[in-house]
Amino acid sequence: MSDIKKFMYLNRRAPYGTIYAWESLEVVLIGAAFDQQVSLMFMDDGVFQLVKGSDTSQSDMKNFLPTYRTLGDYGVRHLYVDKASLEARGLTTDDLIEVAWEDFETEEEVDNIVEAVDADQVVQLMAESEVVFSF
Amino acid sequence: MSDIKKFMYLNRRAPYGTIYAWESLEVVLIGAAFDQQVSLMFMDDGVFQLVKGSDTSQSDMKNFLPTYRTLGDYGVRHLYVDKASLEARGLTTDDLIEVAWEDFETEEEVDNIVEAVDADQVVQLMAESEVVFSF
Amino acid sequence: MKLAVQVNEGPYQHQATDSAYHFTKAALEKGHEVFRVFFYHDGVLNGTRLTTPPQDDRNIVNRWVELAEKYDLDLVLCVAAAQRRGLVDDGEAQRNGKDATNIAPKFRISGLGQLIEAAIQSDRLVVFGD
Amino acid sequence: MKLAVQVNEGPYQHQATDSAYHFTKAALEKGHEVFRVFFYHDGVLNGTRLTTPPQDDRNIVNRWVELAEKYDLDLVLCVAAAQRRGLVDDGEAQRNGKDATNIAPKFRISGLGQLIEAAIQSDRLVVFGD
Amino acid sequence: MADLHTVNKSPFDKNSLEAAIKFSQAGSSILLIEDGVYGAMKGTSAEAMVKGAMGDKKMYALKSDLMARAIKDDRIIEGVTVVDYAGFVDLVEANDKVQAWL
Amino acid sequence: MADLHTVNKSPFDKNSLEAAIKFSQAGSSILLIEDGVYGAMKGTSAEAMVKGAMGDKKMYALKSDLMARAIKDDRIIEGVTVVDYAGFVDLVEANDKVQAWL
Repeated sequence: MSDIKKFMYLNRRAPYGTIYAWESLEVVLIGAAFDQQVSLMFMDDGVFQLVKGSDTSQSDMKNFLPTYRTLGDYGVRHLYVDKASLEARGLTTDDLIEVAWEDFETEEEVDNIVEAVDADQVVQLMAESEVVFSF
Repeated sequence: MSDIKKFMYLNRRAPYGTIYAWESLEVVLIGAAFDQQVSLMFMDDGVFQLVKGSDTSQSDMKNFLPTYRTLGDYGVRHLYVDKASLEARGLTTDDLIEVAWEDFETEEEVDNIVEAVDADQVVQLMAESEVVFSF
Repeated sequence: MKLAVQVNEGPYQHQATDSAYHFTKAALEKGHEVFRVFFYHDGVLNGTRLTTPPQDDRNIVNRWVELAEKYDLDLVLCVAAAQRRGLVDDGEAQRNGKDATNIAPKFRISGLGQLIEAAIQSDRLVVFGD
Repeated sequence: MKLAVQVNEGPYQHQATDSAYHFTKAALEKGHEVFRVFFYHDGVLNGTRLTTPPQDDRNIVNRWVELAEKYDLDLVLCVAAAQRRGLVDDGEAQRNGKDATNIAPKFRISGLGQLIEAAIQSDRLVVFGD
Repeated sequence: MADLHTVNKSPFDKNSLEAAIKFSQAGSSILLIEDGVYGAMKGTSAEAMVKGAMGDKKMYALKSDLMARAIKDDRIIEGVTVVDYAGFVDLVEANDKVQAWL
Repeated sequence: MADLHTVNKSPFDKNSLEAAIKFSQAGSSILLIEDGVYGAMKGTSAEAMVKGAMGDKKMYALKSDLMARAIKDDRIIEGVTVVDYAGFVDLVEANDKVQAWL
């Protein structure tokens, strides 16, 4: 058995109302040290985690939106967003942050690894994953 | 200001999956010592709290259904159940426990203080309450 | 106006305790009286002195303690909820044979009657939860 | 089969920890290996020795301890989650200047890497939460 | 007689806002806090319900929670009043009681 | 390749069961636990969805959680298989991975 597994982090909750979004992100950051093949899936209220322009200055809570932007540097290859979840919330990918990715060895670059996917793709992507972390 | 207030306990969650139903019941029992005018409202998954026939023998959890049956002895005057919530769950009042009530001073008796109410009645009953405890 | 505040969730996991804190603070700053803050369910976990949140995050327990010191707030943890969840003061430690306590200063452990009393004595009960 | 189990909620408030316990126990009784039970978020509250549940209720913490004793289970509390919520062992008490500990026997506090490692080393990860 | 109803759940996650609207009297005030503020957003599948409620109820949303969730002024449904915690306290005082829809 | 999807939420409270059905492959198994077992009840507003899913997916429900919630055998949708915790473990083993819909 190879030690490289396909990890998927499944995010279905809004940020701030509960801590799951933030503590899920912490797993992803720590997980980077383990060199797995990592993608994140955002659906239902989880899509709100990626909306641009969060300002916690009057909430006394840590704003962790900037941390998502660094995920490309932590070995995350894909941030998938469920299209239907975006639409129900009146959002488009223009409302979401962009996350850049670069392979430091091959110098391959991708401007934005945030991608909206339809239901069939979600099914396929989940089925292909070997471990799903749910928060 | 009178010290007798109209209390309503609002129960909207299923039993066992979370502790709210049980800890809400504990407030009602303790509250009996304070001689307020008390009613309970069950709606959404809260209506499941009153369904007959709960058996926790294989769950290692305390079965607190019998405690609801004693509420009449704790000064609770009404257990209201939202009709639409029952219907969505395929339930009728026949599926629910009965709770008897007796006034020890006047010997007035009521066989069953569990009553299904429609939306207009719920609005009215809530509006008439002076304190609402939400769990 | 005299207020009673009920908190049903623990620190960090849900925002309920943040909302309760900011609401209570705003009420006090406006000159209202807060008769009691009652911590029920996981809410009792607000009363532990053993948390060490990250340096760049808020310290939820200490915020309550400081508010209580400034305004002489009554912060009450429900005893039954505290026993289930391991919140212990000196009296509880003695009664239940525990070798340590973890309650923060300014908090006290008492019965559910304190919630009912607060609801009766106050003009408004405001509940924060999940 | 080698299993990793993740528990996201504390005792009593949510049934998640009951489900995790009964599942883990059943797996062990069937002869499967449980590589690790990892407690995250409020799940770390399963590891306090200070609870005193009602006499007629289950003792969630002790159940874990007994299962760990019987099967030499590895029960790990996430350190960051534990710090936020006031779960403390001797090392944490010393590092963070706390005057008491509350961790139960058989539990240990460690980093999130232990969850990733468990997911890599095990055939299945099973998550229980709210 | 008028009451204040607080809603702290996203309308896409749970029916708390729907229930608050259904079971509150005409003249009531509904305050959206925490994840509840998503109910104040324009263009969502919940917008029609919220607009409908504003026929006979007043709708409020908490400023700091809107800001944390990146809901700018131009995305808030017209007629929803934005308040801070001091405004929350005033609403509690102005109404006869407070009912939380958790 | 087949997966086990666990659902622990009431279908009347949250969309977890709906999402598990929507996003699981044909041939998957869905196990209802905790408040999720309400999804196994006959005659509810969720019944049609569950029956529809059983066209190409297998549906299971945990016995002890059904019992605690007073869902007797005659109220369980036909085709739903009742399992105990040992059966839960077997399902985990029989499938390639487990995905929790919380």
